[in-house]
Amino acid sequence: MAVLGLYNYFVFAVLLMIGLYCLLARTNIIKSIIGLSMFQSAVFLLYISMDKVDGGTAPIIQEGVENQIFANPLPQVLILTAIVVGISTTALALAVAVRIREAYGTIEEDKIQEMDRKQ
Amino acid sequence: MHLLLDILSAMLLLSGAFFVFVGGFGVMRMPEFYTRMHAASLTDTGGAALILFGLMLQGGFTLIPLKLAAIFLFLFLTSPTASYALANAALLSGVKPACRNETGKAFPGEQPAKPKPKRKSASKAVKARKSAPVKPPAGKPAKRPAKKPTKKTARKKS
Amino acid sequence: MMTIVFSLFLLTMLVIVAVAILRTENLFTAVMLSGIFSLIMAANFFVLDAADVALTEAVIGAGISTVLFLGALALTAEYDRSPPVGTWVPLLTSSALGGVIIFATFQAPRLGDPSAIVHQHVAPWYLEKTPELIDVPNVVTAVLASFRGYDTLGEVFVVFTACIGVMALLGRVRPRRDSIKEGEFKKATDNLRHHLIPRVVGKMLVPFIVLFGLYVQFHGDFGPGGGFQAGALVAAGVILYSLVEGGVRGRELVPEWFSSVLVALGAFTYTSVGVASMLMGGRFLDYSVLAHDPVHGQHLGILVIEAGVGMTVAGVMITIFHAFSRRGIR
Amino acid sequence: MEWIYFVTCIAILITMVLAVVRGLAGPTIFDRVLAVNMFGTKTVLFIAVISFLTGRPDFLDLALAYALINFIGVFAVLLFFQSREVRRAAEAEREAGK
Repeated sequence: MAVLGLYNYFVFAVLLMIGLYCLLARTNIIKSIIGLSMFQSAVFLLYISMDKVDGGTAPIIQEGVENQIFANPLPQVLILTAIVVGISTTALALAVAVRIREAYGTIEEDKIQEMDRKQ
Repeated sequence: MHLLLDILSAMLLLSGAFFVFVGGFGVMRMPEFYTRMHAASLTDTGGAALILFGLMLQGGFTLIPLKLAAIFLFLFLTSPTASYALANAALLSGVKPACRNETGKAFPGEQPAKPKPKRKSASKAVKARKSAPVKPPAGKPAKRPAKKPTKKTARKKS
Repeated sequence: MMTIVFSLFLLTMLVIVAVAILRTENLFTAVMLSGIFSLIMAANFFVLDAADVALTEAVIGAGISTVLFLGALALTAEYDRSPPVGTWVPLLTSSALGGVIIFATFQAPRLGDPSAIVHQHVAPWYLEKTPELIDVPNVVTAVLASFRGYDTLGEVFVVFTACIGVMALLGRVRPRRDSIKEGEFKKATDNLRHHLIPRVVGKMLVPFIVLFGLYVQFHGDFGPGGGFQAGALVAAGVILYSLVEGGVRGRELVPEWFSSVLVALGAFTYTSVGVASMLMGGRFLDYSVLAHDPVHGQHLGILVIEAGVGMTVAGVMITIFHAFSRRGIR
Repeated sequence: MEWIYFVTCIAILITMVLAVVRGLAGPTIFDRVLAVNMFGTKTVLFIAVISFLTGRPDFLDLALAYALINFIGVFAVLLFFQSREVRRAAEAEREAGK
């Protein structure tokens, strides 16, 4: 049971490392961007796991809600904005990838380096 | 009265859950793409409708049944449209619906889609890589095509 | 208990899907699987009591992320041709790091522990003081817009900067140099107008999506929602219209000058609220001075800055989408 | 009533697992798109049932957002495949011109 309570953190670590591996091992730029966004999602998962309180509910205070234990609003605020920032930065990265494809004709890092060396 | 509503909505919810589950099972076990889509799109509307009606009975006289009705309406509109778009995309890129031939043995359509031969395809490697990531069950005898995924689930869930 | 059962299901699926994304060579498959990934993530956020975050992830992940990735794939390549060499060093590095992190998590408080340090610091204060100082039911909105207004201002400007970056990279379109006819190219790549059912249903749903976006914008004080989600929803409506009717008509509906003005106007609105509160004798982004009653001032301030956030996010998403869709292949 | 919600949730979760299996197994890419689409519908239902299970049915807004947004991705897929031939031809031309 105690280990199950830590399961979110284990999944966080595994996802983080899958994202990192994707960034390091794959030379395809789009794949690296997908890995980067997985890395981001892992961090989101960590923060949101922290906000949970036993028996709590989402921090929206209403008349009819009986139990007055609320989840922690702070990580939610941070991640809410981070998701929107994440998609914007991902779009920026994709734009860079598109320009690289137009300039080099490929989005494989090793081929791009090869071309650069030839010049 | 309250008990009656509860029983009714429990029946609706459980039958909805059953339908949804059957749809998922169909998507996993059906032999080729179009039949899978049939299973998915039917239960997407049917099972979803049952579950949402079951929840509506629990909502009382508030905004909640209205919201559920809106969800139902939008699902009812979007889910078949998505199915249409998907089937169209599949047909456009040359996935053929499978038909049993006279001997009743083969499902030709369950082969993974190959690019049309007459297309002046630029990328030769594409053909070879078409289904590279996960080995499709296409290489197996056509009798029990969905066998392999089943085994895989059993392994992953354990 | 329930949370743990649901989390077990969802998180295990998450890891399996992540591994599959890593292994696949087909980038289209990877994008589709990352769609599933973000859906699982949103369901998981909802299970963990983060309704606002789940709504954001839902709108961004389902509506915008897939479209952007597919747009980028159409302009680059569909297959990952990474050579399988040199995978040992990254594998060792990442598994060693992962081991260290997992080892460190044994010190962490278990999920939902009420005595964890995060729940002791400022969070109880926010929960206690929000009804008194700001008086909006949604504490997340209160913290986002008022208590941590500086932070949100920073995030808005990050989004703004990313938008400028995309415009700088993809903004200028040179004429096509290959010989495929422009009209033929446009017809195939630009719209779904000859598909009757998507066209009818899609166009019918656009007003509902925008209406729902406005509801989320102005209901954000009372339920899950706010400027970020609303902006993304409105942008999703415009993106849907542009997909169905073609980028040209989409740009007629929301011209590019308009969406870029929207981006700047939103950031300007946010900042000018801060300046206004300074001029009226308070500190930067201290809304209490905006009206006679401090609580009313807070309401007013939150309303205006949420509108600013919504404008910026909607403008940024629409601008980015237009930038990708206008870029032909060359 | 609680346990009925719970059973429904579990059934939906198992269906999600089946959809994920289809998404991973393929074999064609359209099976994966189908899995995504189906998974989206199941997420709508899951969120709707769970908001009743936790006693906060006012969170149905999320499910509504999903129901409205979920199919945009499939339209993008249709457009992607519709333009594929033209893109391939353009790519071939580019390769030839190089």
